[in-house]
Amino acid sequence: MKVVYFAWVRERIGLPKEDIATDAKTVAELVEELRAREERYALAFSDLGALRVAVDQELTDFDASLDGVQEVAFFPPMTGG
Amino acid sequence: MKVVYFAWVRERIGLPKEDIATDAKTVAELVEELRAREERYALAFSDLGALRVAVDQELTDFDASLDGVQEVAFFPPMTGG
Amino acid sequence: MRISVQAESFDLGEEVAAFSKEYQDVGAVVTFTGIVRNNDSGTLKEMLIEHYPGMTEKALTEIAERARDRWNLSDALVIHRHGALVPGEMIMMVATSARHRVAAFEAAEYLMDYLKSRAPFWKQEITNDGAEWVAAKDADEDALKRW
Amino acid sequence: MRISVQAESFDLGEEVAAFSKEYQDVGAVVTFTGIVRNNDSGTLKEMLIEHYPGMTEKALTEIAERARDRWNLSDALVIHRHGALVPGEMIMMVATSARHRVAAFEAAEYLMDYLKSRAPFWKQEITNDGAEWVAAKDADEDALKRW
Repeated sequence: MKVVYFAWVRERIGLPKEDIATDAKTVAELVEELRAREERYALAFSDLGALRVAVDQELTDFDASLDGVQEVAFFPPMTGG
Repeated sequence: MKVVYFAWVRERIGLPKEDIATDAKTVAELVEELRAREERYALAFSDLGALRVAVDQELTDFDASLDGVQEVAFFPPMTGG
Repeated sequence: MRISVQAESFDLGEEVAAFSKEYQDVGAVVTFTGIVRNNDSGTLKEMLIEHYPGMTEKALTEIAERARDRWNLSDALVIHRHGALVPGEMIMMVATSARHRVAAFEAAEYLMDYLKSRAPFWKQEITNDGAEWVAAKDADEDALKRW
Repeated sequence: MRISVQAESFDLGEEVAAFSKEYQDVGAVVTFTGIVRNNDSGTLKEMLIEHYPGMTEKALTEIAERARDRWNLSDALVIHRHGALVPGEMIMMVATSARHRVAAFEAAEYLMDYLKSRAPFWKQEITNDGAEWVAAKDADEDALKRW
């Protein structure tokens, strides 16, 4: 599964994207796996309220299923316009 | 006093402006004088609710004073934009 | 602040470009352009716009100054044509610039709402059936209550 | 309907002129332009705009389609830049055209409100003190409740 990061999430984790092999069934489970990896992940995912997630380029919630999903993205609230 | 007419008020009265010597103290008194003149004036001023008035180029009410006024304008509700 | 009452057409692109050229503490520019729309049966030949020379300029200036003061605008522009126009032609435009988007939007809507019912213009539609004065809409008068 | 996500600058005047060229049953055109505004102390050197290629275009298209359907727009345009911009530069614009002014205004405000909080862009401000991510505002999230 391709996992991508933007803005300060990208900066904290230290890379813009990576391929991750996971059995996580939901975004929340994937977040738990990432948090357990290393301090920089734990830091990036320390406050889910400050994060947004997109699954296959659609905004969704942390309880979204990862069934058949190819790309998950984590980022702060958007500031367009 | 200069009296000017616009849109269908001008059409009904048949002229765009005229000089009128009057002792009317208010717009309403001037309207009464005009109505008494001729049928075309009576027709133009038959429904004051469908008319607007400006005194010296400022929108006002029919009870406005004519003291020191140089120009009175009668017209239908405006349709700008 | 520029107010223009004119018979000539205007170039929206050029006006917008000129209006947006000088930035000082501006984050948002809003423009509105009014266009002669054909009637539902497509029979409109011409729209004649009559106005009250002298009062028109005064009324537009007052409306624009009130908008500028209320929303702390950096600038405002009003162009309104009079005379004979055909469907598709631009009748008028307003532009507002401000620090933030809400101020620029609200000020432009305020300008439009007041232009509709408080600037001395009258429209007449010419079709094969003759000429008819456009009646003021209650909705346009009601729109002023918002402000 | 045109959606463009681009690094290059755009010419507001030309875009507006092109957008307003084809009139079919249009009485009102509204445009909004967002400009890089300096901070209060005037120390902003650059604004860096990051985005999510692929998702950005999808999100903008969805937002514009929803606006078009809801207000029965004749047309809509969204241009949004990414990359490094300096104060005074135009970041983005939207344009809407409709039969009546209220629809054109509301649709443009809807586009802006959704662009602010639902299109995957992130802004970073560069000053001599370093780089700082622009935080999303509660007011921008609240603005969506209107719709």
